[in-house]
Amino acid sequence: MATLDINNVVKQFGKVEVIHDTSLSVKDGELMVFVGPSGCGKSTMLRMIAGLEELTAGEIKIGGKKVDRLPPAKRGIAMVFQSYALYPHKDVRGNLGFALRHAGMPKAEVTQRVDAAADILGLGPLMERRPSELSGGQRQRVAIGRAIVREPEVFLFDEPLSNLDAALRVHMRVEILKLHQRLKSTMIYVTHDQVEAMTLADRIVVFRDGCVEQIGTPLELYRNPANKFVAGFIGSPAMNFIDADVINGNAIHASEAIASVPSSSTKDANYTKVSIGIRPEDIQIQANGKWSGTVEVYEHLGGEAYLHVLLVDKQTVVARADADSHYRIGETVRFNVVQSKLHMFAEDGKAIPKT
Amino acid sequence: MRNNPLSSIAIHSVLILYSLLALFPLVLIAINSFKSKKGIFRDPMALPLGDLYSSKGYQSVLANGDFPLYFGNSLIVTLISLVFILLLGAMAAHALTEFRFKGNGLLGLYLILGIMVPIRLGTVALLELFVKLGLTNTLTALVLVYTAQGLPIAIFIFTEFLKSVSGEIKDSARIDGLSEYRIFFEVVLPLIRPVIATVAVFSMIPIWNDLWFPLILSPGEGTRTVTLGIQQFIGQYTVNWSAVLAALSVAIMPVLVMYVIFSKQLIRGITAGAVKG
Amino acid sequence: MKQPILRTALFAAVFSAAAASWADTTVLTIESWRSDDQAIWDEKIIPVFEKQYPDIDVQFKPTTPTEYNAALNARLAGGTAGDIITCRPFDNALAMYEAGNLADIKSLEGLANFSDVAKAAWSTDNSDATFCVPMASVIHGFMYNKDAFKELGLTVPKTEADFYAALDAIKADGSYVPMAMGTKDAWEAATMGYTNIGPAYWGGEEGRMALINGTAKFTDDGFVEGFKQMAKWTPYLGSGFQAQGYTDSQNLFTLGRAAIYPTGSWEITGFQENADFELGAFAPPAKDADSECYISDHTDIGIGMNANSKNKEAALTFLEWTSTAEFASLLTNAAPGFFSLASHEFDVENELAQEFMAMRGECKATIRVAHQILGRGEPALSNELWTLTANVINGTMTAEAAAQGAQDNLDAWFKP
Amino acid sequence: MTRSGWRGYIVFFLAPATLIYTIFAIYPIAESLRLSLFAERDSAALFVGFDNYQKLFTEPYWAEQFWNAFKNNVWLFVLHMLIQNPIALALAAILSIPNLRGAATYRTIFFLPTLLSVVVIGFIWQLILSPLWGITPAFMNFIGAGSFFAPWLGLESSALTTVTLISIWQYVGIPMMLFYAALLNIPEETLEAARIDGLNGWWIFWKVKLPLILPTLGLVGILTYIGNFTASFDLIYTLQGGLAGPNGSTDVMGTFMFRTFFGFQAQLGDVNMGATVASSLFFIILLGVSVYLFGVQRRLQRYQA
Repeated sequence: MATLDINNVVKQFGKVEVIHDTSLSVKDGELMVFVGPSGCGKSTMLRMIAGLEELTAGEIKIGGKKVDRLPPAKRGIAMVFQSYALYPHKDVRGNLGFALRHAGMPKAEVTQRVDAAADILGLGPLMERRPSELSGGQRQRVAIGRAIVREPEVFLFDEPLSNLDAALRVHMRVEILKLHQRLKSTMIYVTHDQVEAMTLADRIVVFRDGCVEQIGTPLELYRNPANKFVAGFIGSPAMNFIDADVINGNAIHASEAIASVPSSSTKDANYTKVSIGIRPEDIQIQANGKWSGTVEVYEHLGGEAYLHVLLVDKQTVVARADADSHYRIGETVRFNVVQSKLHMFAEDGKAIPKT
Repeated sequence: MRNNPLSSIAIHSVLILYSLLALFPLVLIAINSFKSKKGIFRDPMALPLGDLYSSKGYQSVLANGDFPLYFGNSLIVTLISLVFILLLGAMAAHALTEFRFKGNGLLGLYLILGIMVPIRLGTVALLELFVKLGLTNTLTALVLVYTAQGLPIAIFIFTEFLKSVSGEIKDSARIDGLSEYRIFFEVVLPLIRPVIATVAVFSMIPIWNDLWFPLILSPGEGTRTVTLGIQQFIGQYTVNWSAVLAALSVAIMPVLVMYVIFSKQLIRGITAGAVKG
Repeated sequence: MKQPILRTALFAAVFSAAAASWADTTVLTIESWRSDDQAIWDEKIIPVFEKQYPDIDVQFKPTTPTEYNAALNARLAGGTAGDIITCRPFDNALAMYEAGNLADIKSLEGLANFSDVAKAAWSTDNSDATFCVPMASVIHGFMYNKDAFKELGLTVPKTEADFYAALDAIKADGSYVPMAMGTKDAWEAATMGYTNIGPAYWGGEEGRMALINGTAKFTDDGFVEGFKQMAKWTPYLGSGFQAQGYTDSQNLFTLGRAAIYPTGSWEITGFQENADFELGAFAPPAKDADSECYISDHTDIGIGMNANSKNKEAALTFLEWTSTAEFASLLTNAAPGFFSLASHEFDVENELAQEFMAMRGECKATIRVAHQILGRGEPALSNELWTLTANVINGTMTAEAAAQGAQDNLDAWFKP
Repeated sequence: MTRSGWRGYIVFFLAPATLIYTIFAIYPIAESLRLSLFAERDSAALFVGFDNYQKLFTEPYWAEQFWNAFKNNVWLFVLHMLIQNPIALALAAILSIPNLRGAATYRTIFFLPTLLSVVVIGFIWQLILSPLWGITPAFMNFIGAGSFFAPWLGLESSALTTVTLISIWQYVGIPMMLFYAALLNIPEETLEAARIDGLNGWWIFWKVKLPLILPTLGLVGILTYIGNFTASFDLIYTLQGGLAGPNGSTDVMGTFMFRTFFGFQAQLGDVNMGATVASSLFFIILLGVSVYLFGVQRRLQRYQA
């Protein structure tokens, strides 16, 4: 149980810099999720925390202790891998106890810890099996168990669920959440799936191209994305963006003013174009709506429905619709937007603060 | 493939047909090893029955009381060289695929250069070297040469396969606190067991059957290998074919046993060891 | 590592004659390609020598002939070759001498027991140095199945006409392959064919010397005629002779399926062991009744000393012994067909060997045509003759083209 | 894994192999190849630069032998690729059928010829193919093709192909094993998926298994290429002798090199020209291996993932 501090970390592979001067800290007992598209540097960051990659510059502290020159085993971490990385020639019990036995822990204690972990994860009946005789979910549980028995200060998860099918993934997600609540240990979880990030995280770090784009709780990121990238990445279906021209302090789209650009911002920057971000759930289909478009696709998920609406200038927006009403393809619909929930982004992608 | 009886018959016909092709010459060798030279050429196809039967070949092999020694020498040289080739080759291939360091690519290329020229061409320099080291007429000399000769191809094949071994399992072992040494011996080696068996089969045959280096480096009485021992039956104008066939029929047994052992390892390794990703 | 110990031992042997212990035994190793002769050396020759020289232990360590040259040269270069080296004749041994691997042994007293012709095979061109004691020659000729000849009522041919008449008769009868020879291994074609019967057409030594002096060419009639004769042999060979190797020919003959076998005296021991019928020998036929017959009495084996031997004294003692009448008689009788080159008088017991020996009296002797001086080109002319002769017999080359090929080889480098 | 500073374990893993290999393989070979830049003049080695190479490729005597051997090697390679490897693949494919009865026995039988010494293989095939001792002629008469029999090993037109077929018979076990190992490694799920997609046995092999073992095909290809230049020596030397008859028609780089380097019968060895041939061979093989490493292999690896 410990805090984790990353201070001014840089990573280069040869001449290519893959992590640019990055700092962040994880609180004790917090479940922090690193999220971002593939190649964004999130896994490299995790591997540097684990000690599998060396830092080019900067430092990493766990529990206030500088660890970045220590070998992985001495850092007080445990890691769960995407491919589970089980030892194929050892059975489940052997896999679970391997690190402890290697560290020279007395046999009795190893057995006790292994049994405890097996209990938590329901691995009891599988203890004598080899990895090749287990299903994907079972293997994943063994991999997690292997981390648990070490009672680490920080758990590291590297896309642990991406090899599982959808149903199992949801199930395991819940199990990990429960595990976190039970163990109350510091965890870092890497994923490219924003749903996993939203559901699991105490706080999320969004990575892009080796930079941290934003750090915050899931709701903070959802409500106040710092930029267009985060806004588009967090939330499902993704936020709609509509390009608008700024005329006299108003954002104009299709010769209709959508919103007014806050005057506090116009003072220092003279915007001519902005991007208006609207989440699907903030679009209201109304017969007397201000805007109109034709229905292109109609997705019904049972509890909710989504309309893909083609606007006059050929931009498409996705809107949440009432699950009980019915729409035909090609039908014209009208809608309004919830003004207070609009996001506005400058041409460089940065969010324009709402006054 | 579904097991319908018709395709099963077809499959076994193909296999049996090819078995005949593979075995026919071997059976000829075996039956003719029980004939005199005249018997061999009078009717090579006939079974060694009646007056065709002659154990003269085996007798002349047995009469030379040194053959057990020759077999022992061949076995020692082959097995020790194999251990070196497999262990050192796997170690080097592991380092080349696992660690990033300066000159990695060049060293990898350097280590497989030896595939491209037969080491036999370096005979004179080798012999001079062993004279200086005082190692002529020792089995050590043979082991060293065969190890050097077998390493490039072993490293080549090991590298090919190690590239496909998941890196995560090694990282996992690192987090478990294993030293790099133990990661290799306890995690990587068991993982590549089937490949080790393949390379073993690949490497042992040229060593077992080599004539040249025993002839040059260790022709002494005490260090002769089987192939060299057999040469005494091959003369300028007269070849004692019965003895040659007899000796070679026996000489195939040890390698056959080794092959069976290795190929079992190979199959077991493949079917039990693989963890699907 | 061993050297100092050995040297000390030698010192002890030289300076204290009284010290008769195991330490003063000198071990001499003989390099040879004659693995066929292992038993002869171990059982018949070496014991006689060791009885006279108990402090010298001789070991005969042959290498298979196909590997001999390569292996020996490697061992010489590496310094691990034996003390005594069996020499191939002419250019091959000469090259070893020039490379400093064979010692000059001209001072050996026993060399007086050999004729100049015999010594020529192992001497420099100007005879300044001699590096091997001549050991044995082999005589080329034909062996035949006496029973078959009796059965078909044939007599031993003396002339070319007789020879082909006999072959025709055997072929017409059909129960025997007229002649057991194949071209797969190529060397029999040249050695037992071309250089066997050829001397009759190019006049033996005269023709050979003329080539060396530059007064004759391979394209001259005599040498072309040799190739033409080869082409004439083709119909008398067994079917599939192109894939018939040397071992095949031997067995074809000893199993009694062929009547005539062009060969040399070296086959005597092996054939007498294996053949169930009576064997006879005849010399290569003369051109016609008025012409002389010629044989290749080829100086084939010599024995010399490794110039870097650590046991020179003992080695010289041994070489001296090989020039004695005792050795000559031992060798010739133990390995009938390998005739000692020494001028000693000794008895040959083997009847077939006697038949070959008798040819020396009846015919003029020469050696294989390309072995001395002429064989130094690239490729060596005698190797080239293998291929050329095999091609002529196979019908893939005319006699004239083959002769031209041989002459081209000479023209490329040879200055008479 | 990158930890800067002294990483002793890298040395531990690499040093033994590198040392033994350098001292007992590279050093002696380099010593020999160095000779290709020298010539012997009056019993002394004289540095001649690339004269020997010029000689090898311009003087008819050398160039003819070189290109003849090279051409024969190409034919050898083509036949091995077209016959040996497909047979090996077919046998491996059949043997990898799940629950095949006697698979282990078949596998051992198919591998047996590979274990034999070339001395006995040379002897037995000459015996079998000989026109004199009746085995092949009798067999061909039996199947009614007696008139097609010819002394194959002795004819210029067929000797090389015959030798190659014997070599294929001997060595087919090695690619078979490599293919077999690769085929067993294909996950069962993948094959099940293909079966569900409606593919039958033949198409599963063609469309699923084959693409998945492409890297092994590449490996076998390059090993065949190398073996074709180096391993072919022994069999040809035993079967056809040092001159690789008839009339040089079975001469390959290996026999040419050995004959030149060590000499053969009356022909004296010429270490300088021998080294020149060897170095040329070295570059030919290096070229092939480079093409494989930097071209073929990368493409195959990408396919694999």
